[in-house]
Amino acid sequence: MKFGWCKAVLLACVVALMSVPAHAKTVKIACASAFSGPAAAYGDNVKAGVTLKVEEINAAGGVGGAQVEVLWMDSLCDPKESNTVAAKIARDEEIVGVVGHLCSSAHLAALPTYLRAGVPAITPTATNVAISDQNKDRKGLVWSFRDVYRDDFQGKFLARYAKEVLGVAKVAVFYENNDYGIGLKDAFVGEAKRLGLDVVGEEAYVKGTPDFTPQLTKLKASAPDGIFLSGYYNEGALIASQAKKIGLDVLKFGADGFDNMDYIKLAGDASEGTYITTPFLASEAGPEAQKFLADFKARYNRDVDYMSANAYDAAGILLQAIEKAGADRAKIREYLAGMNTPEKGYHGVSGLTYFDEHGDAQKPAFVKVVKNGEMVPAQQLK
Amino acid sequence: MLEQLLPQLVNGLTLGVIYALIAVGYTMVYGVIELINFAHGEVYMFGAFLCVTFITAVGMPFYLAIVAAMGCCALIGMFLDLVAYKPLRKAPRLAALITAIGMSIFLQNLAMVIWGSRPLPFVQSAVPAYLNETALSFSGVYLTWLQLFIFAVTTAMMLGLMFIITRTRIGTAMRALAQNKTAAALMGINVNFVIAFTFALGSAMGAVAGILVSVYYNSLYPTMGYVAGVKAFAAAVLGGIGSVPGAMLGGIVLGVAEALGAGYVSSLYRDGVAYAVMIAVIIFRPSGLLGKAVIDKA
Amino acid sequence: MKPILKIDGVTKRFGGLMALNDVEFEVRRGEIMGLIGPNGAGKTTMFNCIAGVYSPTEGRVVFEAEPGAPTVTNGFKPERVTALGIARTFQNIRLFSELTVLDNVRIGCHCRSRSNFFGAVLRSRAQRREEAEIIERSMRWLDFVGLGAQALARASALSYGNQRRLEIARALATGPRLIMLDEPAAGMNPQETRMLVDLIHAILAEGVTVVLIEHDMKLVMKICNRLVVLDHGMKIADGSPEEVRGDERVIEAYLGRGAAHA
Amino acid sequence: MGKIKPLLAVLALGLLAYPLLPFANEYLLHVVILVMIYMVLAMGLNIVPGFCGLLDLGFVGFYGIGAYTAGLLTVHYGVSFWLIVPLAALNGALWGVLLGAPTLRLTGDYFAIVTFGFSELVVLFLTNEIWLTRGPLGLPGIDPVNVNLEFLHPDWFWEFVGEAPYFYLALFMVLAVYFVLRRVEDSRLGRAWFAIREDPLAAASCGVDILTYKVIAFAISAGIGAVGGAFFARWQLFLSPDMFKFWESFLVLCMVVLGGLGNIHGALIGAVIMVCLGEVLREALFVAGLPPEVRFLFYGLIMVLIMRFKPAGFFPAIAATARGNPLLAALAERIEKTYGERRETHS
Repeated sequence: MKFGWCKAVLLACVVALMSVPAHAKTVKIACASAFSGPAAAYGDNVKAGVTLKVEEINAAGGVGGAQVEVLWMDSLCDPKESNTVAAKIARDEEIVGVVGHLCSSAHLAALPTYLRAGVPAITPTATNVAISDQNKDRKGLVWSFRDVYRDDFQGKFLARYAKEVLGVAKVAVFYENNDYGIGLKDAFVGEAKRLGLDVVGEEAYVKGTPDFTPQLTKLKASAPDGIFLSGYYNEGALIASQAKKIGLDVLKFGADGFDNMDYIKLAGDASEGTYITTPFLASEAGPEAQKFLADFKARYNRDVDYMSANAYDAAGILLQAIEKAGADRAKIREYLAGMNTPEKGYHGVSGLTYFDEHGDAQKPAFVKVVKNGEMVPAQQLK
Repeated sequence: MLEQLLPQLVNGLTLGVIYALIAVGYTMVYGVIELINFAHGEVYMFGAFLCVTFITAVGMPFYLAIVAAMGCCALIGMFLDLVAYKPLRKAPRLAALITAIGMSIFLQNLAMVIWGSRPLPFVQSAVPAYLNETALSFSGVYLTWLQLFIFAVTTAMMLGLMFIITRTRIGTAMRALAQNKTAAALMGINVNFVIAFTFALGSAMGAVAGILVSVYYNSLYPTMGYVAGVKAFAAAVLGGIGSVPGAMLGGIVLGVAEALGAGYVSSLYRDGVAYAVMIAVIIFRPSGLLGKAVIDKA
Repeated sequence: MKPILKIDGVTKRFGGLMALNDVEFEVRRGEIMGLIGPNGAGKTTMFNCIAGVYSPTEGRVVFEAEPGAPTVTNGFKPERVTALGIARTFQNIRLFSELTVLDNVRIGCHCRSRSNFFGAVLRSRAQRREEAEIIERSMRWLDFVGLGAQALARASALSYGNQRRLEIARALATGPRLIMLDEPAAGMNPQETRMLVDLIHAILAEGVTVVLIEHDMKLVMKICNRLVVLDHGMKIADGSPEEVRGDERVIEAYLGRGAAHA
Repeated sequence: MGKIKPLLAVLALGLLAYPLLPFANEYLLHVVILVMIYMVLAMGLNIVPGFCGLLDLGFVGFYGIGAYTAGLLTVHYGVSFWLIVPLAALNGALWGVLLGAPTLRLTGDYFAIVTFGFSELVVLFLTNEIWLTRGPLGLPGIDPVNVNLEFLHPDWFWEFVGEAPYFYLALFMVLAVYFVLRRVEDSRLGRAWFAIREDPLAAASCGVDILTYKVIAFAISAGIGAVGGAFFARWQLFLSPDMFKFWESFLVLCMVVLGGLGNIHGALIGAVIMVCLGEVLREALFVAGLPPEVRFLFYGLIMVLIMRFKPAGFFPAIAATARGNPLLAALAERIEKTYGERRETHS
């Protein structure tokens, strides 16, 4: 009996792993993101954007006559899992490109596999600076692109905005202790010091703990007149409301990680007056974006956030590359690398996207502010 | 630096009381069947979600929804015991631990499938408005009615629990079971019933903790049970696992250590300070703060 | 005859409880000594103080493995006491029940062997020789107690009496000069008890001094050269079985407090 | 036992040849390598709860220490993999001793929670000491393993590309650890551990120095964990503190218990089950048309079911018999010869 069990389990594993599912003629792309675990909420945003784009394309006849199929790969925002997923994607020759990964560390972990196997990837959300150095194979070809700006750009932008538009003098920084939060914070603090802003406090938090009052109490003691929240909206909302509770009622500003209506829903009144940078501003987007906004709201019953918008565009860019260059990994890469001037760029809902020699997008940043429970455009930085 | 001390102590106390509430569920189950019920954090999470669901979908008033969620979680607790742990009573201890972990994964993902993965705000309209008003404010400390409510509920529940354990028949049976399961069975105690009752009681308390936390932070999400559960487990062990007052004390010590760690050491090492305090306490008091010393008799 | 073990004014307190109160006696080399007394008299506590499980609150335990080389063993850990040459069995049998009978005895050989991690990994010649030796020695003791045939059975599969004998074999494998048996006849039937008497005599013939705690008075009177009687943590008598049998305090200790024991 | 052997032989042969076959699947190899890493980890962890009976929830800490030792030495000093492995093992063992010596006298769950606290502290250190580890930004750009024999011949330099060479390296690692542990299991050292697991007091009165042997167990376990980590670092080529969260300790513990606590083969099968389960579910859900979000729902459920029907794991630890040891085989024969007839008359 014992023997039977082991054999059955081993065989089941081996057979299942070796089996190659056969499908009809379709174009396959993968979307690697977090669909379970603590980051699943963000992964859900990405999934919504990609789904909408792919359904639109398929409804319009697909890419070069072939229907597009998305393989959802759960990589949990976990580097190890990402690498496994990357190997799975790399191995399936029918998958011609990847939208993902969600988190920078996950993306970095997947890169060596993509580079070796030659899989083009576009990440809509991974903003870490290190990706720019790690995305070239031995021949110097870039395989990983992103239609989102880097942490350092955004951090610097925010420092300038805080100084020039918001006019704060003493800022405190409260950052999430992960790749995103630290990358953003470092850029912000560096630029702030250069501009002569007084950084009076830096505190960190980790995801998961719902209580931020000890750090906020400490920050309050340093009496800042503005606080930069370098992290995501889930925790940001808790921080905003707890700050209000302990009487730390100062100007708050955050980066694209805050660009989600859930921030207002969770933080309520405490979110009022929060300034948020975003790569995507509905009012600045073209008319075709308005259709996307309406479709999204109708489908998911929530407003578009930058992750969904970027994911929508990332899928769009990848599918355009497939249409123009054919369903071939190397040709797609070449096409993407060729999108290196504004003229050759992609006009999506999040604005114009084109890539520099590191695969990074040059996109403008916009600023929104929370007013009466809505996110409205704020004064932009000239 | 010193002007921070009082506010930080209050922060730590609030956090600690919440840990204590969850830790009690751990410690009760552990005291009776020596099982670390890792799924307890998930029951806590279910408590919060069920409460919100009762308010929004059924339209129950706040306090009634709390009671209903407590009842449902008690049932979940008993169900857990029935399907997952009862068949393993005679198996090695670690088998039950692995089942507990499996159950925890299952319940967390079940919640994700039912309620989605994005965090929900608590239904503020259902929460009595006075709870969010400041009750006391002195020297940099702001206490809301909700915080006082949490303190009061926790204290009341602890006292109630102590009463049940020390003064009632079922409590006596629980203590007897903790001492010696076989002997208790021989004395005519219905072992399975008492264990189920323990799970129900612990789970109901976990549900209350979940609801209070989600009201306090105005946020509930499927993975909230994991971190809270781990911290509460640490608190239970710190206090001396199996001891109800120990869980309370352990939770508060852990919470205060965290707050002071973040305030005075480094916010980067906030959890680190909590764990370091825990390790130090256990090394110097090898059976926790209020645990009974284990004497290995020859 | 020179003493092998001297108990010198040993007192053991647990909090307020005085488990042993200034107990003094000695064990002579090559005798069978019985430590008797009513339940709760402190006999097992005495054993534990000698074996290093407890450290005496006051007083000394002096062990003389070889004549002329006394060692004060106060504060020694059990493993060190065992290495010195005192072995013991337990009142409620403590075998390694999931392991084989042979392994139980092989573990007994632990302190008389020396191979380590590297020896085990490299399986050096010395290690292999030692392993073979350990098996030989273990089998010798198993045959000695009459369990050779069950060497590869699981310890928990043995009968109660055999488990007691296995414990003795394991204790003997540590290479003791003194063995302490804690109620070796408890739970044995008359036939097994008779075999136990032979076994104890055989142990003595191996040059190992025996101290035993026993409630079976017939057995005690039959095999012990000398008895020490404890009551309420105090020594109340010390002498040959005949002397002790006639001692008033002993009779009072046993009979005065109810006939439950008799 | 006799039945398992041919199965293992066939399996080993199949595994050995597979990467060289033209249809070798890199993803499958990747998963198999992952399985083998977890085999090493599970065998390493098994020493503490399986052999010594102590619940260790902090194993991932040593795994992380090994991985970062390897990663940092590679990135900053370009140290060869072959030198890194012993260094990582030593570093892991050192931390094992440092943690074990003061805490191993704790009983049961108190020890478990201390080890848990330790592993969390390791993760916090890796996360926060950005100057050393780059913290949450991760440590990218670790070189793959290479074989450098340039001092013999200028052309003799090979770098590991793709999964196949790693496969053989991992296989070698698994076999080496398996071999070492099988030998230790059946030795004076292994018996001392088992004695401690079964009854610490009786072990002490057999002359086993409990604390020392526990510390040795902990150090060896930690060293093996660190070796696994070192391989992991040079294989993944990227490290992040997220990889060494508490969940990993649980995962490895689950492998050990699911397989059969205290049994080396159990640790192996446990690693196969736990790693493959996640991957098989990925595929199975896709085929069944279920969304990826429910993957861990089934994962948890299957774990519960396995424990429900195999509470002692797939290979329950059994009393050592004559397997593999010539001395014991000879003894079995001798017992048969000496007592064979008598036993028959008995029954």
